[in-house]
Amino acid sequence: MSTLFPPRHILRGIFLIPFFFLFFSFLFSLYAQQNQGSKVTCYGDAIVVGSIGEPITLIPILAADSASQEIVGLVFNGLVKYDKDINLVGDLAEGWKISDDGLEITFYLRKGVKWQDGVLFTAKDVLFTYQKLIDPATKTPYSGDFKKIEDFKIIDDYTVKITYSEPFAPALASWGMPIMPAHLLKREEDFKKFSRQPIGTGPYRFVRWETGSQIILEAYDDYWEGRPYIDRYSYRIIPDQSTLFLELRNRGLDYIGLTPLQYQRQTNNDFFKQNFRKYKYPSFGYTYIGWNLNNPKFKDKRVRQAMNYAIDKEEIIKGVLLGLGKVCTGPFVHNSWAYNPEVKPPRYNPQKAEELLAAAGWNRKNKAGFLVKDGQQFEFTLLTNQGNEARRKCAEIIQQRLKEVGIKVNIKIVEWGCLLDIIDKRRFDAVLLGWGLSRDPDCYDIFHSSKTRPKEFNFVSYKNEKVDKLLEQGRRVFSRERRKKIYHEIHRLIYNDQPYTFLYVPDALPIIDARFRGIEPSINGIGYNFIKWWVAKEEQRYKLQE
Amino acid sequence: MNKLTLFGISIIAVLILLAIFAPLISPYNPQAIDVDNILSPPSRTHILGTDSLGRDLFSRMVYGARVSLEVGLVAVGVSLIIGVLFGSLAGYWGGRVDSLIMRFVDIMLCFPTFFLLITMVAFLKATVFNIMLIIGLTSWMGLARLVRAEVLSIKERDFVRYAKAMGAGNFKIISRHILPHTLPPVLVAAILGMGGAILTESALSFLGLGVQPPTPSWGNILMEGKAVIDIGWWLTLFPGLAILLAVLGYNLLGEGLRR
Amino acid sequence: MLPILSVKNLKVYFSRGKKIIKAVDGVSFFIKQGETLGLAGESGSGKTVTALSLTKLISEAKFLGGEVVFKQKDILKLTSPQLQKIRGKEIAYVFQNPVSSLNPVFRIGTQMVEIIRLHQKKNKKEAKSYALEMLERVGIPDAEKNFESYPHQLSGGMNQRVMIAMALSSQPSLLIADEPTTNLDLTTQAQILELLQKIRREQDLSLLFITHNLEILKRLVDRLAIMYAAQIVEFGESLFTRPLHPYTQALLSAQPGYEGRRQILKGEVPSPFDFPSGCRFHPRCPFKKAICEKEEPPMQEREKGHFVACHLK
Amino acid sequence: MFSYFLKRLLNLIPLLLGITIISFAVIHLAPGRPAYLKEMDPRISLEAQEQLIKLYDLDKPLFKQYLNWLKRVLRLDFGNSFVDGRKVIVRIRERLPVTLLINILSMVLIIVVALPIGVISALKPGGLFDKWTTFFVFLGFSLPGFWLALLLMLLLGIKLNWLPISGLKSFDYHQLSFWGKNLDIIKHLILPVSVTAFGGLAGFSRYVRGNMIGVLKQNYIRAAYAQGINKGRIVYKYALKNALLPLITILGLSIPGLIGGSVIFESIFAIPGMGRLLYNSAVARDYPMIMGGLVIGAVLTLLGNLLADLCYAWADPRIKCK
Repeated sequence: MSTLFPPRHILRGIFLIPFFFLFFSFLFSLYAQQNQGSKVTCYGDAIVVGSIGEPITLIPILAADSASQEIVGLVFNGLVKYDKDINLVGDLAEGWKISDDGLEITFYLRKGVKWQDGVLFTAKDVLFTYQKLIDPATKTPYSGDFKKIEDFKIIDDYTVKITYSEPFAPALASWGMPIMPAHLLKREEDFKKFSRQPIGTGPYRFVRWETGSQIILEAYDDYWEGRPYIDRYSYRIIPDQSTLFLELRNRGLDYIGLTPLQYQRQTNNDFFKQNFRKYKYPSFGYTYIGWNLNNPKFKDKRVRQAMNYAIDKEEIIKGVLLGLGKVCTGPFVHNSWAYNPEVKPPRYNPQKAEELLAAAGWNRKNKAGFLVKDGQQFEFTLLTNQGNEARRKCAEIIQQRLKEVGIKVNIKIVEWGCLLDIIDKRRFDAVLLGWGLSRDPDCYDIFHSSKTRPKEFNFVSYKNEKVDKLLEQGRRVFSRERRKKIYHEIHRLIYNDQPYTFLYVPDALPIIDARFRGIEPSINGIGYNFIKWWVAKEEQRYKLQE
Repeated sequence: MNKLTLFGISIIAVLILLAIFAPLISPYNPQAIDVDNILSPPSRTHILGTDSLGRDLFSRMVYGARVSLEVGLVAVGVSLIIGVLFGSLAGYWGGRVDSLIMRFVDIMLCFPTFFLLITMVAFLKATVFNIMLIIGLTSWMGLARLVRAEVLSIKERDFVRYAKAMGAGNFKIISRHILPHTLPPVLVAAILGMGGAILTESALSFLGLGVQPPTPSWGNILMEGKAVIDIGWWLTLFPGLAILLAVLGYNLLGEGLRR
Repeated sequence: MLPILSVKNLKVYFSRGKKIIKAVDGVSFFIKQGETLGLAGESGSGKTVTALSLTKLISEAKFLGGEVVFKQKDILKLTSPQLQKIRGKEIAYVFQNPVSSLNPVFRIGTQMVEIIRLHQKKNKKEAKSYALEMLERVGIPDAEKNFESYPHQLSGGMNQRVMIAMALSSQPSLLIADEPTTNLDLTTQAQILELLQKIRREQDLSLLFITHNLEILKRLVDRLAIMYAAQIVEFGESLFTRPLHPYTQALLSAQPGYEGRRQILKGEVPSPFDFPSGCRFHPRCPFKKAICEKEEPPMQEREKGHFVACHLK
Repeated sequence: MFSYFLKRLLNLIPLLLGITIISFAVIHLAPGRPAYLKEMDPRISLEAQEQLIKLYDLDKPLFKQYLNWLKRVLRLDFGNSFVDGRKVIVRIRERLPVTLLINILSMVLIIVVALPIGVISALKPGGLFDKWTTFFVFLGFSLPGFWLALLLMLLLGIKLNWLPISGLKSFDYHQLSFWGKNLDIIKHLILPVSVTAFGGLAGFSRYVRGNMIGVLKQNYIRAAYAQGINKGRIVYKYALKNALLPLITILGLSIPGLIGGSVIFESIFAIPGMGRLLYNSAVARDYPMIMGGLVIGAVLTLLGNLLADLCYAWADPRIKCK
């Protein structure tokens, strides 16, 4: 959202989930249309992408921030990836087989794929990546899914068989993890160099990293899917949202993500209409208020439901996102098959809220106009992290609305590290935060009652036995249809319990220079077919000879 | 030049009035969000326009004057306390105390101002008070040098010798006989310092490291304004002018007093 | 013999804010070829301003009036380039505080060569050897070495010798020495005075010697002019033996060797913002009459070549 | 000269020591231990905590902490950045040249512009030119530099599109000819350099003016006039050299302000220098990085001052011989 802080800061706020696969939005589809329109595709030109943050490391299994993931996504491939319809398809794996008991996955690897240094890709690389992932010395946030693996067997150079200790539905998706070259990372010291000079199997190969300024990639001629059309990819780092935008306006950038304000107000003139295309699709993440369920006030379901009525989500979306988002009703976003369309968000209804609060015993008001129960005023602290404009604005709007039903809200904006500390010690009333989501709906870590210990993610201490059971089931079952039913039910139950007040799902708002063709928006965004984007000869801006 | 001094005084006077009567003067609650009036240009209802949350810019700037005034006063107060203390100790005692303190001043002056500020901001919580404290803690060195030089010259004067001969204690000599005579130049330096403190605070807030929103400060209004500089010129123009005028006011006043 | 320089009714006014400072107010005198004229008076009486305005060195003056005729030319009417040809070449100066009168950041040699080449057609080499010659003439030992020195490396006396060498290098016809020995110690003072006398004897040089020290003048000058409150009150040859003006009498009686009754002057030198009416000395004059307060006394020649401005007879 | 140099060098030692003491004291500013901050971050939590405790020896007595820290700092070992785990000193080394370049260019610009302004207004104090420059100087003292940066960026970068608004090089820099590359960098530098210089301009021209007025009143200037030297030569040779000397020191003293200003301008213009590195580190609470930047920044200033002093000694004969 609109903020002047580098995204690391914000992103850590959104992406608390230990395993998520943002990079999938930047991976590319096998089945993307080759041609589009009447013109013939051509090679050439370059795309200059603007970013607030600078990648931290280009070692795929360590890359946790969006900037690192973006570059990693172009230089590497996983075994599988999501296509435009968010179905898992093969990437470095041509296909796979899941045993009937769901315990074994066999991957059949693509033959003839070459690393960018010319060496052939084989099962050894997959094994190597797996070993690094579970190595305790590797500080990777992604090890969780892989620790459930009981046995990893190389059948031959192009076949691996992976055995899990129990059926684990998100397992397949976890193999979207980019595969690293075993032959280049034999020694510990190799990683150091690799983190700033990676070599992968992906469509683009790394050329140069000018620290603090830009990263340059070039099309990999021998890419197994075919060489990308755009010759060169430059990732320019401009640490300030407004400079980023001004640079775009100066046409020094081809592709950035807009803030809602920029989308709605600053790009509606003829200049932008002529030179750029804007896109808008729901992002995979939501913003919520988490109530500390150990707090006697919020233990009462009626109070939480009252909050849901008293907070005007439409207003928040209007004020904070300028309408560019959807009301969130549960832990799944609208694009996901797990989303239960039957769960309808209630209208903003302060009377209903007051009734519910009265039912919970908050039926009298003091002189200041705040609700009182047992001599205590209804007052709580809403905590959020520093440097996130959208959350700050959001908190202010909520403060105003809750005041109207007689609840006093104190906003406390703290530094991210402090916030984590407070959450960890459970010393909060309510937190305003966001989750970034993977494409798999599994949310066991967030809502299962076994995950309430310190540093685990069910920090609101939510406990519902039915939900617990369903979450367990959802992980064991592989069939999309059966899982769909399970997660729809989870959605309904959680919504009814309101451990969170779900606020909104913001839209992703990319803007791209109009000369790029072949962009096909889908529910999986636009990045999935990036290698098929192209620029007509006469419109190409950058000539490349080095 | 006299006219300019008067101009300076009137700017400061207006600033003080705005700060004191902020609740009466501002037509809106400076933090009242109005999502239907986002980024409306100056008009009859919002004379300086609204910001990206629909809040009234004029009201926010009036409250911002409070922050600026406070920052000037408190930051300079802090640097006065430290500067006068160190300066008079060094000047009065001379010898080792003097060289120790002046070394300390030299060392502090080695740190690039903003590096020191940023470091302190990073290590302390960014409350308004801390920001003021930090600005004060990083700007007392000039005052210390000034006070020391003044004390050095005054302590040789006859009335100080006389007081000493009459058996007055050191503390009394410093506070009664020496410090009052350093007042004029110190006052000038302090007033110029207030302008400097306002500039520093606004720069910090502009970088997002200073006064944290929603508390309005001219610096963080500018920060928010920068994001919409192409469509919301009023959010960049007016707070910038306000800073310019306030600092100019202090500078003119200080310069006028120096004469 | 025609005077080489004659000054008539010279007026130099400065302004400070709205007030007018009359630093020199109607001064007239003349210097004959080859003679030494002494100009004496208390500090603040306008001696230095008079000396400086002789070549229009007072750029910040609000008003500059009267005439200064030097070799048939009225200097006050000359343009800057014309003045530059006279300054240093025809009329040279030696100032008080020799150390500060030399530029601290250039070597002595550099400064000398610059002046020599400015006024004479000499190449660098010639200028240097001439400068060395001049240094030796003014009695600077080890001229080669001192040529390379900076002013702060030499003593005050040495610096003054350098200044004199520079002043004499272009053979001026008039040397104006403004308190040239004031801040020097006694021995050096005597040496510098001797040097000046020697030079005057060797060259046919006219000298205007300004000082508040009458003792020095006694030995040095042919004629003497006494300034008081921006005006000359007495002027002539026989001043030392027969002072006519009460102020001159008082000054002389304050000299260490004076025999006779000492007159102690009461009061202070009047402020240049606001001179007393009539005779400017009247508030301090022990012999004042009624007329003294009202009328300014005219300059009269009482004896041959001895002028005085006083109502007393 | 040599002994002067040696003396100055010896003088540095207590200053350097003082810099480290103050920098070290800053680590303890954070209430409680700074280590608690990253606890819940799954990636670097324990690592960071351990690193902090190890880096600053937070579990040892204060004096020992300082000595150990000092030992490492003397070897330029500030530990590794929390953000990307690379050595602090390596990251600083990458960023430093740009910042130095901009600051040196700004100083040159300050001198080139402020010198004539100061001299001309000193020739006629109170004259029309002097009055106008005085006015602009006051404006310059009062103008927030970052605001000016914004306005210039808007005018020259966006509205007129004459200059690039961010970064140091164009995207296609590597394809440009030799002259093209230089031109490209110059174009990128114009805005940041002029805005950085602006802060110093007002003060510096004032100093030039003041010094010049003072020098023009000196005896040797009057003596030079009396010697028939023309005005131009007196002003630009005799007076200027004298007036310039103390300015070398002033220039040296302005270094901390200039380098400090890089925090603001590098952030606005997206220039990958020290200032922006430090800003990012402050936002991310990357303590080792901040500490490294602080110490290096101070040492740089110290060296700058030393350089200024040496220049002064070299240029002023009065010091040279002592």
